[in-house]
Amino acid sequence: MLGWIGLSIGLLIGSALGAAVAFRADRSSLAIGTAGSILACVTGAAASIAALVSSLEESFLADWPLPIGEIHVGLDSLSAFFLACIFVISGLVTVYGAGYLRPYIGKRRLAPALTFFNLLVAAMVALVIARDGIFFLVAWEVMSFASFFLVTFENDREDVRRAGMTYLIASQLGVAFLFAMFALLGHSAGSFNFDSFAGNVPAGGSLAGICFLLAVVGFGTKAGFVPLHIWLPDAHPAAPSHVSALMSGVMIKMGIYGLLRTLLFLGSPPAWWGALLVGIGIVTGISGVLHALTQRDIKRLLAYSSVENIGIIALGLGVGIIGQSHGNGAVAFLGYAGALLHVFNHGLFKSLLFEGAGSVLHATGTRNIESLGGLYRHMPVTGLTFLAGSLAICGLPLFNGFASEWLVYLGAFQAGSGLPAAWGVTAIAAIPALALIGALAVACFVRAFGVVFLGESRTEAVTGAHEAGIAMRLPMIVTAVLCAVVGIWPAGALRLIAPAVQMFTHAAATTETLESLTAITRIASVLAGLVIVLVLARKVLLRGREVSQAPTWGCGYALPTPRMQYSAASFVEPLLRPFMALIPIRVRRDGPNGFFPVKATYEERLGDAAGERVLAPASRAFIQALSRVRIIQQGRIQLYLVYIAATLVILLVWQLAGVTGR
Amino acid sequence: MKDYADLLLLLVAVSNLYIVATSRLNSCVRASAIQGAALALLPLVLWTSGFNVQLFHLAVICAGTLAIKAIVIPILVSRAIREANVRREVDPSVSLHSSVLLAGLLMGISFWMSTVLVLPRPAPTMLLVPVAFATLLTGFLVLISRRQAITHVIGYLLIENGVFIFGQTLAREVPFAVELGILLDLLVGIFVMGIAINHISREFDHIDTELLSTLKD
Amino acid sequence: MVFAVLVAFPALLGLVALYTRNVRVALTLLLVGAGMHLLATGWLWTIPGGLELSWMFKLDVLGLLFLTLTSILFLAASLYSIPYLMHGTHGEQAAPHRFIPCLLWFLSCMSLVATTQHLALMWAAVEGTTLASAPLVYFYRRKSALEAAWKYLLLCSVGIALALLGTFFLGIAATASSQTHAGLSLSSLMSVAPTMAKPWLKAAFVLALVGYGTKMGLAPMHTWLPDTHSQAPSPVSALLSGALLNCAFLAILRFYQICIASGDAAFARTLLITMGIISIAVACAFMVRQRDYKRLFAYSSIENMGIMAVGVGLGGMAVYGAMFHAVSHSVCKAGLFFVAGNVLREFGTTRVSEVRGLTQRLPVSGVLLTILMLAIGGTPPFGPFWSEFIIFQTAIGSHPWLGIVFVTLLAIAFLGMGGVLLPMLQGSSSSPIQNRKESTLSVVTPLAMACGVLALGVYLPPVLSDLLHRAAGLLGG
Amino acid sequence: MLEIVIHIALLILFPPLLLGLINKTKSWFAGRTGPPLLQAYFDIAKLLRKGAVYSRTTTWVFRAGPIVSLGSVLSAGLILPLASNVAPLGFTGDVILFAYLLGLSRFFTMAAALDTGSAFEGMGASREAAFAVPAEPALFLSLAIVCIPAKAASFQAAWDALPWALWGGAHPAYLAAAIALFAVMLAENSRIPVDDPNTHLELTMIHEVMVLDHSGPDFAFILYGSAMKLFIIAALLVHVLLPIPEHLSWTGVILLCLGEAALAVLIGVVESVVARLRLTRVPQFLIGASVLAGIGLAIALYRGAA
Repeated sequence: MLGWIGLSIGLLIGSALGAAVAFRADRSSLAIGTAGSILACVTGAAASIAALVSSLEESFLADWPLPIGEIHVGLDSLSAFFLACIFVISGLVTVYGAGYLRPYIGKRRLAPALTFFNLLVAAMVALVIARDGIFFLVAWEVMSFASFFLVTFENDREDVRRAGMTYLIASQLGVAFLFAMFALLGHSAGSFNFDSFAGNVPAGGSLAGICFLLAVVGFGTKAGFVPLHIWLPDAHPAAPSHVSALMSGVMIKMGIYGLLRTLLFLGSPPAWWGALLVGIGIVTGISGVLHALTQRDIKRLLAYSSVENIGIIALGLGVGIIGQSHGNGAVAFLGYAGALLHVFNHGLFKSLLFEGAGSVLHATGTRNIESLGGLYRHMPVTGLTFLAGSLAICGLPLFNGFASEWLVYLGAFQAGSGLPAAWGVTAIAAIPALALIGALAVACFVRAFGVVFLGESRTEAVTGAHEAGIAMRLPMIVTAVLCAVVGIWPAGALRLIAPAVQMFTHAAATTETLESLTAITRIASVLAGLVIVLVLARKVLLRGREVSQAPTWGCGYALPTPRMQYSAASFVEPLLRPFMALIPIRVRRDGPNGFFPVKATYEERLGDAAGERVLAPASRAFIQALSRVRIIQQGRIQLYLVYIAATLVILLVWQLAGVTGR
Repeated sequence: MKDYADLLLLLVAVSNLYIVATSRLNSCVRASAIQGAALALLPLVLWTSGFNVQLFHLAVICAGTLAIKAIVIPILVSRAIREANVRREVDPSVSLHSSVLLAGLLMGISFWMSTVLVLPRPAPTMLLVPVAFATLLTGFLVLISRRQAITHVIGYLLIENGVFIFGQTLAREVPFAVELGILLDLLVGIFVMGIAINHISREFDHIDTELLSTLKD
Repeated sequence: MVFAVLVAFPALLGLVALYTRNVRVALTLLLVGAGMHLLATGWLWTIPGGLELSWMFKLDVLGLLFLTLTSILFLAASLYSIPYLMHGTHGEQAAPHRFIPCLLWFLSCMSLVATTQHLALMWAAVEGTTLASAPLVYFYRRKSALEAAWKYLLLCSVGIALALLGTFFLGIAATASSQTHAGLSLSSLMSVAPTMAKPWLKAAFVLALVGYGTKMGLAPMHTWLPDTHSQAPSPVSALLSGALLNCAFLAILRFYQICIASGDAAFARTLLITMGIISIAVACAFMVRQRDYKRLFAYSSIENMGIMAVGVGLGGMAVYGAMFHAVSHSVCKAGLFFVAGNVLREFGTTRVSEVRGLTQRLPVSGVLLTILMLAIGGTPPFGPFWSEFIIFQTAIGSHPWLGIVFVTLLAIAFLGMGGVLLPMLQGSSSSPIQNRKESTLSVVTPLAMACGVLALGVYLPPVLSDLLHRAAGLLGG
Repeated sequence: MLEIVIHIALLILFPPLLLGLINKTKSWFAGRTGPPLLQAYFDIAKLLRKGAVYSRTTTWVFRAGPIVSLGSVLSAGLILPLASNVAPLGFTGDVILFAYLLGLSRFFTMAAALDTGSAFEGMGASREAAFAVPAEPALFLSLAIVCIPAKAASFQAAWDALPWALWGGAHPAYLAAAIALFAVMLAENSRIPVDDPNTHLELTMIHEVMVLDHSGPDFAFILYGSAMKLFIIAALLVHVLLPIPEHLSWTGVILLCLGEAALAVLIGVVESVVARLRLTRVPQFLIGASVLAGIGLAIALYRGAA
């Protein structure tokens, strides 16, 4: 199977180069890039799913003179699972991207978009099969920079440039921690080979602990743990929508993969790692969805909800680790399974939602949901798929989001009853957190879907809206169907990922979970049946009676206008009131003043807590400190001579003080 | 004959003080010329005091030093002064009195240093090391506390002289071709600096290096 | 013979060139000199164990390494400087007739530094490089260039004077041992090193570190470096950064060899690490929000010199890393200065704020600048990544805190550089795009450098890595 | 088989009666005769026989609202044990599905409200969301309280493991759970003090204002659905409070019915004697309930551990 994976990497890189070479002819580079990526994704998806089903292990060591490290790749269930995610979602997104980029032809060079897109996919694949620290880092960095150049694709826009810079800073500071981790491991193990790590790091020791913390920070930056998430909400709106879909759907999961891989070679984890992850998950999930509620830029909203879902994944991991550390196979299985399944699910519905946002952006030219509304009638397919995505991301039954959250819940419940109280409490903390997150998510996506697609159109931006092209519609439909399938038949999905989960815990707890999941299928079908019955019932009841159309009942008000609809901001206002302490708010108001006020304006901006209360002040202080250092270079040659003399004296005194004592 | 050597070294020290003390550029140059001459004689005196070197080597070094340090360089510098019509006064950023005091202090420091850093093999004369240090430090003092480019050249010259005196302690370790090379470097260095000073005086109508501080961050 | 080609021949060519008024003839002389030099160097590679000729010339792997770097960079620089001398210098008053001779003398002095092991002679050669390159800095006849040249001349001469003192101290330290006169040649000094007088040895190394360190650009003696690099014409900046700083570093390494031979190099290593870290830190402070892109590259050179110093100071595997870094940095930085030259010619300014939309105006140079920026920033899979990672790994193993500081500073430096360069590359330039074709010569040299730095990253030829290992072996690596 | 039939019969037939009971109680307090006990049945029947008016603004989402919400409440009722400890579709982890089915119904009700494009309905949806957020943790925490001792997240196991809850005095935790569930019940079914079902000013409505535009069968479904929602949450509470036998028996049915009726009366009493809270105070009320449930959970955990 590795051969096939290698082939698809080759295809990706080859098509990337091809697209780059053909940079003068946009159409051909678009064709080359898309074709190569689709081919590679089909090949890779087939290979990785086959590997996952047969849960085979492979490894290959290339003989190639690198200064350090070696090109060592391998394939196991975990890799196969993530490969499947990468290939499936990337393939769908590629098709969408082909449709999304078409209007740019002639307006802007397309080659970079395609080249870096394929490079990004290739880098992620290489990352997942890497079995050597250095090779891993190389792939990681290529991934970061490819995505950076994709984010700054429309770099003539100021906000895009700023977002790119934020992303660059975040990813580079993050990778510094990974450098530190691998350097430490490589130093203690004498080699950068993952297998040698596994052997040489005493499990649960201080070294393992330090490495775990480094990994949490380093990988967490990419995954978007709060407060390291700060780059996400800037980068996603800046990037072209299909890139946002890929980044949010797949790339940030590479952080999760890294964390899982680290857990594998750091040996059996102590319980506090799990507690830490549960804590991170709670903070990340809640603050992510809270900030999502405050956004009016639909892609920012989606980005924040990615942060939220990463939080859910972290909760799952935390519960799993706590279970694993207490040798409670069932809890461990449920936690890890929930996390992994949610990785896949979130990949599906988040890419779907970003694609939907992309087609809305295409149709109306705006990302501000306050100026949208009533889009459903113009773009039914987008609307329907977006609704499916919203239901899925809220974790509501019939769709895949529910299955994974259900697993995490179940794990937490079991942990509460099966573990010593101290750790039980930590695991159980996940339950109310998930409940709160779920309720907030429902509010958030009712708002998003309702304000964008339902009701009357708030501005004329919508009037000219048109449904997206087939190349964009098709992937959305397929993804939505996949969401529904996994949601209605979760047992199959679980059976597929079980081998990956069992790398962490050898739990036979699968069977009971599986039959519960089949029960879910049963109930889902009952629900679907009930709905159909009711629909028919209504048809029957209404037969022969007059069904009339009328304007919406305005409670007696004669002339309702679209601008009188509830706006997105007013929708969340009462909901956010209890949480306002957590969200920095900037108010700008002028007037009404004077006896005959002319006009008055009032504006509220809800910012990002971590960004505005922690990171921004820190960076400002840092720049200040640097500018204080700069006074040493002030141009006067006498001063420079003083530096030389002073250095000489200081060093001489320092070195000779000891020696000449005798 | 040792006391002759000490005499020469004393002369060097005095010339240091004089360079620091005087307010006139030309006298600075003259003092440096005298110092150069003294340095040129130094190896000879040391040789007569039984510090044995090959005669040829000795002669070449003495002649070369005399020629370059006592004659050519002073001429170069004074020509630079003439052509670049600079003010004839040094304008120190530290007042002359205090710079004299500083020079005295530096002298003291260098005596102390010579007691700290003892030569593994006894030097031909006790004064050699302290005077060498003093000359070096005085060079730095001139470089740092004077504003004109010319005085910078002189400061550099003083530093070189200090190093030269040290060189005397191991005259025989260095093949004289190298020693000549060193002298040559010094010469060319001063020469290039002179040219630079010319350019400077043409570009900025005088050579106060305070003006040479536009490049900064 | 070969040493004559390396040292004397360029000097002679320089003399000839001084008296030819015709630029083309001078150029041919320059290219001939560079080519011959490269050929001679290549021939030296074929000789297994080094080469010795009298007390004057002695070549070991260390010398060979730096000689090769010098030779390659010089050829690249002279190719790149052809357009400078042929099609005028975009309006600015310049002195081309001094340019080529000084360049050639510069080459001969640097070759002498690499090929001699007599410390005093090496000192003379290093001083020679200063004197030969000062006129090059003053190529453009502007006040700022003159100021830069003056600072360069004075600061480096003073520093070098200290280095000479250090050399003498070494001789004095050697006299402690026995009645035999050790002389100042490396081998003999190393033989008597164990019996040297420690205080003098230490003082000698400190003096050499400060003296040659001034020339190498270690903070806080680096002050001349940004001025000079920003004022000199780009090919000269490339040579200064890529070749000259290495030569100064080589001089320090010679002293370090003696310290190793003397048995306790611990103090020298501490000194190297200290100065290195200080240099990196200072450079970082100036790279963030830098307003002048040539100064930016200059500061990045300071940073990389610091990295090498730290690497050598750490010892062990890191020395190999430092040697590797010397190579990759030279190649990368030269390429960066070449590209900077193109940018300067296109936009006519070194101010970052006035350069926008570079990838639109100069597609090739823009892409090259991007690649080289990533490379010098230590991103895989380019050369500097490996060297920096090796050094970092050794650091985190032996002094964890040092490693943390090191990697943090590197990250800051890279981000500072990106923060300055990306706005130049991105966006759309304010002035209308005149799609001027980029001249081949001005693009092919940086392209070659970029390919080189990439090649170093993805495939390290065994012969080179073997040389690096041997060189590191000389430095206790 | 019989169990299932009885379960479904109870689920289908009982709910509207609760509304009647509540209204009777309230009118008794008010000293009126009030509407007949079966009024709710009559209303639903009448509505089912009417035609429908749909707003031009709306899409199919508007029409899906009542149906999906009723369907999901029904299926929630199918996984919740009523007269015994077993439910037709119960399984391990059904408690989670139960809560999320209620969430699904809420999602569609709100979406339908937003679909009308009317300010009032938007307002109603916004308030619904605002109150659901603090209510959700309370619900889950109380579910956790009853599930932890059972060592399984399923109703059946929970009810099996349930001691003679409050009466046995075994677990003060259950008291907390019961109170929290009662608060949740009031909030979820828009009862005083959270919402006033028979207010006549749209600006003060919450649930009612969301469904303003529905008419005919759709509105019937909505009425029926909300009654059923009340019924199932009450059933949950009854199971916590009363010792319902494990297997189907008349005592179980009777206990359930009595319990439901008692709760309905209790609600009526509350609605008659308690004033409605200011909208801004409602979240505090529910957060209080969550905190209470959290304390209860802690107690349950440490009792379980000890």
